[in-house]
Amino acid sequence: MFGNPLTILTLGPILAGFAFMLVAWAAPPSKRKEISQYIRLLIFAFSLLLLSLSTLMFLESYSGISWTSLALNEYVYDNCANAEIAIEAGGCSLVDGFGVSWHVGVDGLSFPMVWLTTLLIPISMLVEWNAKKGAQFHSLILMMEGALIGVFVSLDLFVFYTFWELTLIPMFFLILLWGGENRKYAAQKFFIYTFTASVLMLLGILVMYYFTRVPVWDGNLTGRAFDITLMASSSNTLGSAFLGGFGMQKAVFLLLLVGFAAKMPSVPVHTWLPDAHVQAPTAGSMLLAGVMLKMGAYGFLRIAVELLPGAMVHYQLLLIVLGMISLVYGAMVCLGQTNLKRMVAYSSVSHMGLIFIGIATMQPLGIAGAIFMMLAHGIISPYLFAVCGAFKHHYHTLEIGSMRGIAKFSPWLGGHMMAAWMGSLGLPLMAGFVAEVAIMIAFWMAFGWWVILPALTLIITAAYYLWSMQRTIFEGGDEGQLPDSLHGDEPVDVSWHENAGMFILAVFAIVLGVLPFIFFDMMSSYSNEFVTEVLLDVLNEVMP
Amino acid sequence: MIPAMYLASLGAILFCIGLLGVFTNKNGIIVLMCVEIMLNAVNLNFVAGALHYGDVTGWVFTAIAIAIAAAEVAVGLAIFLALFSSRESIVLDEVMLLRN
Amino acid sequence: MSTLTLISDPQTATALLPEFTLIVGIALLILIPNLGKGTFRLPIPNTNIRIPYLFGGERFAFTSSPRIPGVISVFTLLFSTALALWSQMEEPLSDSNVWCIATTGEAFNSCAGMIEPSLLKIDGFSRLLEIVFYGALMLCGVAMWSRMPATPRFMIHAQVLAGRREDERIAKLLDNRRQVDFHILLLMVALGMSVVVLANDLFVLFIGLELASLSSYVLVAFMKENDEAPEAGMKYFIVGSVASAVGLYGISLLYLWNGNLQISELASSWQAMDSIDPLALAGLAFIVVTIGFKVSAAPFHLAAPDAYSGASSPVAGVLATASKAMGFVVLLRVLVSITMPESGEAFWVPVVGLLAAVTMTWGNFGALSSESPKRMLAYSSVAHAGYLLAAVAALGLNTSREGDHVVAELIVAAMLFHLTVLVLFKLGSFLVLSMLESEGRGSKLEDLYGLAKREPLIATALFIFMLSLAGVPPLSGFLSKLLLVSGIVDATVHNSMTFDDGVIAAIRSLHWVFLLALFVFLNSALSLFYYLRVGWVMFFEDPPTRKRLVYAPFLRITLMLCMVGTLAFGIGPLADHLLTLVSNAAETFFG
Amino acid sequence: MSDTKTSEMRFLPIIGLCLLFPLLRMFGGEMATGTPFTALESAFLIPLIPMVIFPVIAILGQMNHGDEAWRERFKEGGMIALCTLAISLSLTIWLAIEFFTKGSSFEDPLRASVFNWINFETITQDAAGNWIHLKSDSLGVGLWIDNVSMMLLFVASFLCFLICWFSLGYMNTDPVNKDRNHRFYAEFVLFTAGMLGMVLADSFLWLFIFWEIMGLCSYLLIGFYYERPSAAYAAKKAFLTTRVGDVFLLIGLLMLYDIYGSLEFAVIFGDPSLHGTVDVNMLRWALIMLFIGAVGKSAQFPLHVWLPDAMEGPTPVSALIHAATMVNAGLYLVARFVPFFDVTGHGHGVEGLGDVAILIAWIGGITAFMAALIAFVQNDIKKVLAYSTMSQLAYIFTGLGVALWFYNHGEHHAAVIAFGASMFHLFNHAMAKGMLFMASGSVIHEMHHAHHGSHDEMDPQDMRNMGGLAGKLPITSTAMAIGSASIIGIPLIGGFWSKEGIVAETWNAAALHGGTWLLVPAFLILLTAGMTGFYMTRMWMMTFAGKPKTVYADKVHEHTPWIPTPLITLSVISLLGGFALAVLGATHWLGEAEAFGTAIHEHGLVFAILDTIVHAFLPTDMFLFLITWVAISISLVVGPAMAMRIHGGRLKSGESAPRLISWILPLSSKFGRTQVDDLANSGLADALHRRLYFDELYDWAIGKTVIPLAYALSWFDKNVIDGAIKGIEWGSQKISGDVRKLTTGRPSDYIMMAVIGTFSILILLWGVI
Repeated sequence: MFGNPLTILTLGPILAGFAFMLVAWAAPPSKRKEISQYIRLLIFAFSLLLLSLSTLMFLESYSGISWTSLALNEYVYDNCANAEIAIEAGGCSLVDGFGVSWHVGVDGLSFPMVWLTTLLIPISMLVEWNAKKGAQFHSLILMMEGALIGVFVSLDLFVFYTFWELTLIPMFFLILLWGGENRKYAAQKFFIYTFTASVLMLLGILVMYYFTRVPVWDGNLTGRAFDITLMASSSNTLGSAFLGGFGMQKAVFLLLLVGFAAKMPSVPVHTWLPDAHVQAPTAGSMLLAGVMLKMGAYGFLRIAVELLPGAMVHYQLLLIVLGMISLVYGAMVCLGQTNLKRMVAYSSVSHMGLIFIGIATMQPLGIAGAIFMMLAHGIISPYLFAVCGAFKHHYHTLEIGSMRGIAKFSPWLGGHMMAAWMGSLGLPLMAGFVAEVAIMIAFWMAFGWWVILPALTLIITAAYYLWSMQRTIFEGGDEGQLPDSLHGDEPVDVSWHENAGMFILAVFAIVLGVLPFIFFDMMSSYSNEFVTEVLLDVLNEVMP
Repeated sequence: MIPAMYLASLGAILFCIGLLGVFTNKNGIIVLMCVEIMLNAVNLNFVAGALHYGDVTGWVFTAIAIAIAAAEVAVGLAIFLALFSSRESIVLDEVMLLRN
Repeated sequence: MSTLTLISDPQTATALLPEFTLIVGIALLILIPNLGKGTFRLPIPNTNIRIPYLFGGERFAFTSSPRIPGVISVFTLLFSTALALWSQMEEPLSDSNVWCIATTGEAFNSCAGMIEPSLLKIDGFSRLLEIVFYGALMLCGVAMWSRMPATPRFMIHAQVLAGRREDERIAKLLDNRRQVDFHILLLMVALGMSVVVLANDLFVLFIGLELASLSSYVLVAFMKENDEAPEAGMKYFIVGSVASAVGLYGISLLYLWNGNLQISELASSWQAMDSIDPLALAGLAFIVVTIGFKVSAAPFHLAAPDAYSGASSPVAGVLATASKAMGFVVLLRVLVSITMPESGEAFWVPVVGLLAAVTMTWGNFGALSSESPKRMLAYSSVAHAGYLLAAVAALGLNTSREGDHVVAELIVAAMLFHLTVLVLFKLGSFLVLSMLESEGRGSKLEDLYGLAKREPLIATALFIFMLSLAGVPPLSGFLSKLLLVSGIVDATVHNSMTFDDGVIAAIRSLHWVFLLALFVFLNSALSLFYYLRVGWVMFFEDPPTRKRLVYAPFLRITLMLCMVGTLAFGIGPLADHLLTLVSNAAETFFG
Repeated sequence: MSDTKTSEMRFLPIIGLCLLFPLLRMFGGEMATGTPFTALESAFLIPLIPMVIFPVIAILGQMNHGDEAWRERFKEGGMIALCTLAISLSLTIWLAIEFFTKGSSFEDPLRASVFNWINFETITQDAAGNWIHLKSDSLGVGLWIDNVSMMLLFVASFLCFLICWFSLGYMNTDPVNKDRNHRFYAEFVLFTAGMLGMVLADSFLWLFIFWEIMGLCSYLLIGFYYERPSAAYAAKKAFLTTRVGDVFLLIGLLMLYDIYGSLEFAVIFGDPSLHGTVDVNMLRWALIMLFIGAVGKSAQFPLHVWLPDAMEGPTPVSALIHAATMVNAGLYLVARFVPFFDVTGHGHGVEGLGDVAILIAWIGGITAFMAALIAFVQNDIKKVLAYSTMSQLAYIFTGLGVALWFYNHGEHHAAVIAFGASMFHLFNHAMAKGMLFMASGSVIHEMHHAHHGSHDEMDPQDMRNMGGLAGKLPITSTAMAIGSASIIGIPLIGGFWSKEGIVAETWNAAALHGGTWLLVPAFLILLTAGMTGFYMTRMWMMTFAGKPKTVYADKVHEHTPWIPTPLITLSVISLLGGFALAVLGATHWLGEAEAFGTAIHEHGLVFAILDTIVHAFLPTDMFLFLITWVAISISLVVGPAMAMRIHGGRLKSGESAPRLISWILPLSSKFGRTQVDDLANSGLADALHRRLYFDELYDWAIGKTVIPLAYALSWFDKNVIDGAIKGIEWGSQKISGDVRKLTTGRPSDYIMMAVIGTFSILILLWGVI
């Protein structure tokens, strides 16, 4: 149970984070600074270790594992394969009494997210290498890593939900202790908002739980289980009427949708995001945008779509409308923002809309595109926020209008801004474009001329990004114009660690744009497996 | 022999009187006495039951109930004393530090 | 029955060991602090031969230490808990672990074969609840170690600093005396509660109830130095005594109806009734009112917020946990053991269901904008009573499900689980408040401001307690609610149920008690807001002072244990153990 | 000065070595696999190497910021860029050799597959409405080299190389650019990668991808002087305007994918019967969408507004991107339409697409006329060239439209001629316009030099500040004259050969083959031929003829190294290339893949030359004969003469123009003089100066719709959506407060409530029973 690499990836960082935190906390004040330096290095090394572990897992796809031939509900590094028997045998049960098991595994949907998380953690540490109280800061990030990976690997809804909520806590503290001026409000809003939404999701999960009976399983007080694979085995055959029939499936789907949509976030439950982002520290924003938003999309796919395909088909229109509104509305609101980070935050709303759209096309291509969007946005949006963070750090302001010609003073920053902005507006050969193309192709096949809306949004996206660049790093004449918040200090360029972190992100954004098949193929195989094994039947039964 | 029914009815009447008294009176001591009236109604019922069924336990219950009532009065008075020493009043509606 | 038999019969003595321990504890509490250099002068004229009898006079410094009473009571409770737990370690389900104490004082292994009426019944169910009571009271005792009396002590300390050693001695003695009073009352509550849960006769049960209640009235009013405690005690007493009177009246009515208050006899008479006798019905209703007061169910809960906020925090915690558990035991005894029909729905389901819905909603809305953490916890306690009442309502449906799980047992197990873990996090949060109280704060939300900056660990603990109260996975508060809702769902939804025509239609076709499950859920969601608010005033706001809280090592350790327990009983092997324990207890409840 | 001259010489061997890269590659193949790599196997390196070099230059430049060696030895990255482009050029030439030796053609292009970009699956609904798995598919990366792409590949890599060469002189000697040229060169090579990649792409998707890369570079390079608000604005405008087109192009791609199930040329251009019947209506819309993309990229009406502003970029950028290469991307895309239209038996086209062809021709005609009209009044030398570019590209669009129309009407021969002429014009125009821009750059550079150090304001690009430079800038003025002649279509020179073809075929289609709808573009481009003569001559005259109009113009002299070489090279190509290629049969080669020099091969050189000339000047059809001569006469005589009348004049005494063009100046003074002040102050001129109000219209439209909407929505977001959530919070707090009021604090109330509760319970229980 604990020899599984995924278990290590999940629990390792949480425990290590705790340990480091305690050490940093217990350090004698006189040596605190010194010890904190070492701890920071250790944490960084630890996160690199995890990254290499996940990368090795990926590299095994060239020797051992074939991601592209995984069947639906088949996972690699599964510690509890054939759950019904395994759990009964006690191999992986966590609490028998109500059917909770420690069941982890990854497939083409979750592995990219796991890898992304392990990648982003060291990078976000790097970018905020010199954070105040660095040891605590970095240990919080490390804990966050464990929780995030836990969300992506756990195949037990109880554990999933636990990790889901657990991610809030480090983030909450990151915002609270390292955030901007208005951090209290933002952290509260962030917490309340996502928590409330996840409560509805929890209701959905519980309903599913109540319908997942495990008769053979002794010692289970409630006679039910949270295991996803057990649910899937009853849900994938349409005739068995998972959740007691279509009506309940629809209801549960809606509940889950609310929970996940708020996390993604989708209009109209998105308003926590800008506030949280604006106030969060850079690393916090990076992780928030890079991974936490993906949790919503991931959960939506893994639970709502995979287990309730019928309801998904039923609510296709709703998904499209939600996605479309998020996309267009988010982009339009971006155009009206004056704060750099706020604008970037809304652009996340806009991009996440594409994920709903991609899923709603119900084409394997579209779903794969949506998954790739998660990955691509997971690399590009941290890049965006790293740039914003550099502005905040070195120029102490994020107001778009307050500075001009910054590229003159900070050429590296200007270059990174350019690269990040271009990546986000869907420049070809960067990761975002792949997802956009895949989703759009599928979208046309499914909905035809409605594609005009997302397409025109691309123009708006370009408009707000270019506009913001023009007003910050460009213009300003030969002298440039420094923001007042600099108080006449000498402007400086990004520091080496920020630069390094952003470079890595840029490289990955480009590598995944040029060679997307690295991850796209496994996503494609997952989505194809799902569509051909499940969705086709559903479509043929439900749609007419 | 008085029929048990009469006793029980008297008990019921006493109980109602006590209950009415409890929430119409504002003075703590009077309220306490009303509670005592209610407890006496209970005693009457037990007695009636004991009579009716010829069961000795009923008498035992009565005796213990009286003891309970006594204990209750003792506790109640102690509390009222403490209250009076801090507020100089035992009029219930004047003691309203804690509300909402 | 003679007292002598009670003690001399080895079986009885063994069976009632925890209770006897309590009595011994009370005796020690009276004796030990009074040990002193008391001497007895021999009545021989002109001589001054004094024979020391170690009682009275100038007290020994050690025995008059203000810590001693607390230590005695806590260890007594600890010992009792251990004994109770130990009695359940082996073969919890076999008859050899069930004892019935007859009126003669003899103990029998099987209650069924007894000829004489039995007074007390000892089984897994009662033992588990005893553990809950003792545990809660023990926590209360630990919290009281270092802070009694609350406010004056600080004044005396100031004088001590001024060099008045004499006053210090007086203060210590005063402290000691008050400690003794307090802890005796505490053990009395324990004894009363034990009797309630052991009772096999409605009147015995009521005596236990009165013993516990009367002691707790005094405990609420105990901190008479501040203005609020006597008021709280008064309100609690007035409403409580009226409630007891009403309940006792109800019992007397049952006596009138049946001529016997043995629970088993009442049950068989009830079953034999063709139509329900109004006398019995009225009696039952009156008892329910008393219980409503005890568990603070709406609309009988109104005194509870006042009492909780006026009482010192540990006492309030006891009221919210042990007292409530006791109330539910009575409820189960009365409603399930006596009036549950062989098959079909019990007649009281609508009443309890309605009570549940009103209670949880009222409680949560009351707590939502509450500015005092104690009042907030009081209202939350009301809400929790509502959740448990919902489970009772589901129990009343008397559903039997195919397969090896018995719905009723699940529900009772869920309730027991809830009551058990509630001690950890509900009382735990009161303990945190009690730390604040010892510096004169704790009655306003502002007092919690910035607690995280002063005491990060304590604040974290309180935060976890809050989350657990709200029912956030994987904390035990979630598990307990999950089990409760599972019970309700199992009782109302059947395996063959289909939801093809839409959820609303399906729910309408279900028994309305199912809606209570939704109510539980929605209310939990609502409750999240006020629990979280406590969390963030601790983490966000600036503290009024940077000072550390009172140094109370044992209390701190206890708090940490509560925190760990809150987590560990939610997920992991410990949760499994507890689940086994409660499910066994539930099984023995149904005998 | 001499230092830099020698530095030019010193670098030559390195560049020469780079040109030998193919040998290295062959050798590498030998080492690796035993057989030398072919050019095709190496073709992917053509865009790849510049793409890889892009970050190298950017990062090295940033790291060596201000370093002396970097500045002098590496020319701030310029040398790296030049070597890179030399490698690309050498690979291109190698590829061309292989192309010709293999005798590849449209039907049989050189093809290579590199890797699968993404693999995916799709589902569809079958005829019965059941959803079924459609197919596993992939979007691959590959190479597709046919005649048109070969030509464009050569044009691109050749011009990139030359213009990079030019830049070494132009950019590195300008103090304004000090320590920022690495950015220029990095973006320059990236652009090259984009352009070469686009030409080589074997699918519409990759065409689009590189297309966007070029757009990015265009944006970056227009904004090279980012600190100037006008440059930043122009860059943004260029990107956004082309983005509008790109989005439609993307939609077109989606539609194509839906129709053909693939985006690869090989599949789409194959037999449409493989894909079932193609829905003509759908295809029509798809092509229109693609065409909108082309319109955006090639700055055609109505998405033309960005090109003039794009002149904010450094001149080499204007030369390369906004004249010679990137703007041709749109043409290249439209040229790729041929297989859709070709119903002549040679292809698998679809009938009924004539209206799309007409649309293309119309857009071309309108843009040609409009741009020429606006060019009349431009005083900025680069803006004139920009409008000229627009106008010439429009010619090609018209020609392509006509060619497509012919293809769709089964007129294979005419179609081939029109198509070949259009593509040929693309070639001629690229060479000439690239050179013209470089020449104008030279002028600006020298003007700037002359002005450098003085304190008054002087726009070195404004032709009203110039005049009489012919003697001072001999190479530049000659080159400019040749380039202008090529653009105007002076007989026998460069562009003449292609432009005549376009005009003639347009009229051919309009008048002789019943293409009534094509009459308007035909008239417009005929008219534009004369207008071209006017504005190009006007530009030349204003710059080089007459007396210097400012003191600075008087101080100008030609001295910068690196600049003359490309000018001379391209002058030669412009002057002779057109004719030579025409004789070789470029039109047919481009249109029909007929091998080069077929006519020479069959009939001998003299016959071929005569035949070419006769075809051009003496078409057999009388009507076309008439049109040809009208065109020749107005472009050769009417336009230039009018321009000379207004702006011509002799040089300052003592100066003489270079021999090749010295005859022009006396000639220009022969036409007399017309004062045009009245006209210049008229409303029409004002309208033209304001570019016919298009920019204002767009600004107004966006400012009145999108921007207010954006602000309204962000207000909505803040107050309504977020406010609703806050409202819920407030409401629940209110309820909570009311509920708490029930706890009055009076015990009697509590008891009262309890009693009420008791009675409720009693009544309820009673009711239940």
